Amino acid sequence: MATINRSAQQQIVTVVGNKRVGAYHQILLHVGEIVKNCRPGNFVAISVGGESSKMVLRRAFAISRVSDSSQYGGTMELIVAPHGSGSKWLCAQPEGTEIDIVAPLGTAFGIPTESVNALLIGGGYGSAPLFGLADVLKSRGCKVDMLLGASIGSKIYAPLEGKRSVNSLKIYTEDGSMGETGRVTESLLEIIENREIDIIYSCGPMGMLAAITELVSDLDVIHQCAVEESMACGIGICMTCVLPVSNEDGSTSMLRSCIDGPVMEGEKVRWDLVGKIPEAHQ
Amino acid sequence: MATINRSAQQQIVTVVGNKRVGAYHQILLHVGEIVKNCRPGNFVAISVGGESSKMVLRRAFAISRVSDSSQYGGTMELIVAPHGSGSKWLCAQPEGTEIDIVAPLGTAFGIPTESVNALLIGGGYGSAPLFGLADVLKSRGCKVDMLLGASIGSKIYAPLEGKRSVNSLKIYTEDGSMGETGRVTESLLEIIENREIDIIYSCGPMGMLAAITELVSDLDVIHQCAVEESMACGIGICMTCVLPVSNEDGSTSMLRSCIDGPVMEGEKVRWDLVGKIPEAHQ
Amino acid sequence: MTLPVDLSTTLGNAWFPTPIFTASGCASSGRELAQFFPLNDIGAVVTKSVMNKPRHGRPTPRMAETPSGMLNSIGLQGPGIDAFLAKDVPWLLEQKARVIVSIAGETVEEYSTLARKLRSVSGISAVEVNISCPNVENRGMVFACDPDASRRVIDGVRKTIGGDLPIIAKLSPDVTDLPAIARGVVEAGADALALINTVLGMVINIDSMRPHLGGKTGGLSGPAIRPVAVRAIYQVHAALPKVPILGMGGVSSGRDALELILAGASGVSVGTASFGNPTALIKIQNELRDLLAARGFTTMQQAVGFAHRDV
Amino acid sequence: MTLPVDLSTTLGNAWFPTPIFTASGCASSGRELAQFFPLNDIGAVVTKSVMNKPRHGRPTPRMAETPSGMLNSIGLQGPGIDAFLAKDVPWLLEQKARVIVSIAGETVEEYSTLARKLRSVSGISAVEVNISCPNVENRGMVFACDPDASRRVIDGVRKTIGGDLPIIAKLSPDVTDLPAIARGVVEAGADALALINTVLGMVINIDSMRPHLGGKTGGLSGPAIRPVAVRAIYQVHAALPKVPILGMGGVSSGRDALELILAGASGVSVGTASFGNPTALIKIQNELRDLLAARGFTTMQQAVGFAHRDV
Ligand SMILES: Cc1cc2nc3c(=O)[nH]c(=O)nc-3n(C[C@H](O)[C@H](O)[C@H](O)COP(=O)(O)OP(=O)(O)OC[C@H]3O[C@@H](n4cnc5c(N)ncnc54)[C@H](O)[C@@H]3O)c2cc1C
Ligand SMILES: Cc1cc2nc3c(=O)[nH]c(=O)nc-3n(C[C@H](O)[C@H](O)[C@H](O)COP(=O)(O)OP(=O)(O)OC[C@H]3O[C@@H](n4cnc5c(N)ncnc54)[C@H](O)[C@@H]3O)c2cc1C
Ligand SMILES: Cc1cc2nc3c(=O)[nH]c(=O)nc-3n(C[C@H](O)[C@H](O)[C@H](O)COP(=O)(O)O)c2cc1C
Ligand SMILES: Cc1cc2nc3c(=O)[nH]c(=O)nc-3n(C[C@H](O)[C@H](O)[C@H](O)COP(=O)(O)O)c2cc1C
Ligand code: FES
Ligand code: FES
Repeated sequence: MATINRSAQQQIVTVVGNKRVGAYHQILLHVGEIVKNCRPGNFVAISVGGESSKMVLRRAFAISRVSDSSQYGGTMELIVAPHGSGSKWLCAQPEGTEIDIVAPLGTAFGIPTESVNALLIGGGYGSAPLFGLADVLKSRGCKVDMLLGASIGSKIYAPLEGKRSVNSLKIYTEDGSMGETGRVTESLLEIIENREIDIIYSCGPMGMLAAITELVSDLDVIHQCAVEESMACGIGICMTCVLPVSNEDGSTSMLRSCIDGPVMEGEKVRWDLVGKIPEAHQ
Repeated sequence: MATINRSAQQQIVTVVGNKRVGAYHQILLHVGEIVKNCRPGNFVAISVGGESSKMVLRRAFAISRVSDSSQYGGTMELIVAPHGSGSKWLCAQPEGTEIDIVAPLGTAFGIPTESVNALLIGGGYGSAPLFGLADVLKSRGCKVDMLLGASIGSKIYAPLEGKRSVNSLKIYTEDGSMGETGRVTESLLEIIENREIDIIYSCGPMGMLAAITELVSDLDVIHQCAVEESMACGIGICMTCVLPVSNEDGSTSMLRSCIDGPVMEGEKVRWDLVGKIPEAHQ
Repeated sequence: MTLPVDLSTTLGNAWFPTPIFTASGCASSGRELAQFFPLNDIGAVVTKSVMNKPRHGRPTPRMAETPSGMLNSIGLQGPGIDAFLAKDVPWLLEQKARVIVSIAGETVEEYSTLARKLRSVSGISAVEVNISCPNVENRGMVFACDPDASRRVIDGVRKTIGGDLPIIAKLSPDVTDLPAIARGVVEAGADALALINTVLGMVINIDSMRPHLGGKTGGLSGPAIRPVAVRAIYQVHAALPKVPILGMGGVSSGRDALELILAGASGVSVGTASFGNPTALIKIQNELRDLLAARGFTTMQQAVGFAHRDV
Repeated sequence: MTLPVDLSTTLGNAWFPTPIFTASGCASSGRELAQFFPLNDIGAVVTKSVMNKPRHGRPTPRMAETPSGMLNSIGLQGPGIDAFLAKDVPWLLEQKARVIVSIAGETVEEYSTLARKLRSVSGISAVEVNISCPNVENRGMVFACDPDASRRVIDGVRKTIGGDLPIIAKLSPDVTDLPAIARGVVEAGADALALINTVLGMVINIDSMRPHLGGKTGGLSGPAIRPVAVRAIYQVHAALPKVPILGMGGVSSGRDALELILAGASGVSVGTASFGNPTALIKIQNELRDLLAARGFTTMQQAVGFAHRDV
């Protein structure tokens, strides 16, 4: 834990872009030096509602991409779904607004030291951090394939520039309005076999992460997933965001997904116990 | 009471101007038809803080002036002092913001049917409704003199255009930074005598209103004042804004300053009992 | 307008076309709100708690805004029951409003006196007995905080008023064991319960460095206390599933009203929200209708206590 | 930096350089906040309530945001006292933080066991006894809601721990007569009181139409409950003016801390505000210093209970 959040900083930053992309808002923040410490998988916690807000908690968003070369200096991109009052507020902020962020937070995706075959699976806005991850993997010589899924086409986030680092991209929607009809798990096993996948990185709804874990449980493939639990603090002090995770000795611990996650080993998460208390089920 | 608030309306209106004037903000609202029913002395109650606001109550502001001829159609002007969180929020709203108002509310200054000599006394932003009142009085053939007071010069609100309807304007500040050093009550009795004042209209801090009432108590001059009590609803349903007011029979009633006011007869207000319970003092 | 959902509800033998009522003390006697909507459009007007004699109430300042809420210390200012029955009730009935009269007293005897004066008035739907008042016969301890005193108040009112007019006992959340108090007043004859009155609070003015309110302490209301109201309603509905509850506390949208209904409320009073928005009741009523319809309810009653259902 | 105001305070025989502390359960064991400021800069770290055995706590969801507040139902997840004393306390002392250990139990006996284990640990400033826990020996009734059970817990801790370490009894506001509970625990040996723990609340999810929290009910915290905290502190300080109070409940600015101090708090714990702002404690401490100076106080102690002064 000593290394987690070591470089987290609280800072007032400026919104320098806010663009609708399908069902989401692509929000660009001028964050300066912070970008140096952001790794794919890390997230940012944002104060919402302004000074007279009745919302007392920060909102967590995956860092979709950071850049240090643009006209603005260090910038951070977020892909935000207008869900409840806080995310809607964020999506309504025009360029120039100052917002209070804490970043980077949480664990990052592990990057293999050798060049391997990686499969990146994103659900909804869960694809956001995967394009940055793809860049890193490609620069390490990995082959990167990507599967994206969502209920409807407007919830697929797949920016043109993002596709550069990806060898192949396959899209699934449940209503068939974009790509193939169905879910990302549809032909997952074949894809893993055909493309000789060594490692899977996934990010999306908990149900998707659980389904992937289940499917690959018998295979010799690593699965790192970025989980999403309701968070009050994002920095490890409230214990609201816990998930049941297996220990070496077979026992289960309730780990904080904000500092022991969001990136976790899929097979270690006790998906069957999410929302339950381990004792009663051991 | 049947006639009070008869024409009050709740409406979403647009901020079409927001300009700093000394210590205040002059805020212009496009309100449309409402202007027809606004009389000098009436006030407006405004929702503050936006959708995710922790402020649950409206804020009351005197209607400084309404106009039906400008480029915007019906507009309403307010003079707002950035005091606490709600008024600061209002002062920070740029042109184009939509705000939720209820207006016109409360009693208005009584307008004499004959032409008389009127003295208008304003303290701080209390001068705001007096210029509109001066216009009306002048159009009825009254002679209008005005005294304005404040702690410092930047808290004197006296717009150039406003002075048109005023025969004379005398300014007092406590620190002497503008006009004469002192308070509006300084030479009040002489002024009343010299100018043969028939009626006084006052608006400002409660202490000023009480002091004027006290000074003129033995004179044969009418004194109408616009009081300012802390208000939760502004429309007569909460009973928080009460003031002790004498009845014909000598007893005292706690009247709601939002619907039995803000304009009241100065000599009827039991200034000595403000903040106390009548029973204990009768 | 067609009603896709039957919003009607009952409290004891009183029927109301919709479950959205004013909250006592937050609508004065009704006249002031009638400026903004017809009082007949909502379920009922619950009038400001009236005492036997006219009363000046507490000194000002009487209110302080707090985060997502407010404190009030009005101290039951009012004209007294006689003037109230002579002037306000007839006017409300003329508007075809359903009227619930709220009464308050300083002694068990005063409540009975008020009940006696109400007995003969026709056209009233129910009486709400506000027992969150200091009992002058017991060191000013609030009736609603004392299981025995609350019982005796309701017992007195029941005996005086006879069997017809529904009695709604309004309870305070500032107690260790709310279901026990609720059980006591129901045994004493209450037909329904009103939950919750304000939560005791205080604000200190950091400039004068003294309590801000003239009455020092005040009652906290508004969205800040909604979780407390939901808990209270849920707890009492679980303990006394057959006793109808008039829920209140921080309701300012249809979503909030639905939350209280799911917890067990058969009716919902709206208080502080009207201060911020004079047409809040109408907005809440319309939003509630849509939310119920979207969830497939055909009557409001189906949703009452729905959060308690078995898996 | 020069201190224009002496911020130091005491609770029993424990001294603290400033009155701003973390709140139990809102700073984990301290490590996570140390990333944002040196723990030595604040008055004390109050650790998360620890029980005798390791514990998983309640199922998720464990929180719901509410207007100007939040509900939590963590259920005292923790490593157990042995692991806590072996790993967390030494680390905190290494940081030169003042440490107040919060303990919680399900039986009177468990509290005494915890006290025995604490007795031998050196370097701790005080023990906070969180009695807002269900008593398994009495149908799960919360200790702090039962005058007799609260007394017995504190009595057991006092007898076991001996006379040196100050005992701070942390009370729940969910009671009819808070000063009575306070008096009881002080008589039983508490040197100071912590006021207030969270207020019992509930949120119903209007989509699932069931209680939102895994544990159904939860504790309400944040600015929404500040008026309740101020009232509780004021009431108890009036009843027991000599007993120091560690105040808490919705403090998120120096203004709020000052409000609690004027009401009677000698120290102020900051909980929920740290979730929204990891450096809240430092901000509050700086603002408090400026506000005290602006009011002419030369020591923080002069302001404690100042709102109670005679006219
Ligand atoms: C590590 C992480 C990364 C995320 N990345 C993204 C992203 O890239 N894009 C995106 O659109 N959303 C993302 N989310 C989800 C996002 O945090 C929620 O949609 C948001 O917090 C909802 O806030 P609200 O005010 O709109 O909704 P409300 O329902 O009003 O929120 C109420 C409270 O619950 C919490 N909450 C509600 N839903 C969630 C949730 N799913 N996760 C965590 N807290 C929640 C909020 O923080 C808030 O405290 C991420 C969540 C986590 C934990
Ligand atoms: C009839 C009337 C006319 C007014 N006209 C003007 C005007 O023209 N220009 C101007 O700048 N101000 C005017 N005021 C005062 C203005 O209402 C307050 O300054 C404002 O409400 C303070 O709100 P806040 O959020 O800034 O302060 P806060 O102190 O945060 O307000 C807290 C609460 O107290 C109430 N409150 C606090 N001070 C007052 C007050 N003085 N009067 C009424 N309620 C108060 C607020 O409504 C709010 O509910 C008028 C007040 C009244 C009653
Ligand atoms: C200004 C004010 C006055 C009130 N007066 C009364 C009253 O006279 N009788 C009563 O039973 N409740 C009274 N209440 C309590 C409300 O009826 C209601 O129970 C409480 O405010 C919670 O609802 P809300 O959050 O919607 O306001 C009053 C509340 C306020 C804010
Ligand atoms: C997430 C969370 C966990 C808490 N855990 C504890 C705890 O373990 N022991 C305890 O005595 N109080 C606990 N509390 C209560 C706080 O210490 C504090 O009394 C309360 O939250 C009010 O302060 P606040 O409004 O500043 O948060 C917890 C509060 C929260 C929000
Ligand atoms: S969100 Fe607070 S510990 Fe994870
Ligand atoms: S402000 Fe509510 S009655 Fe006057």
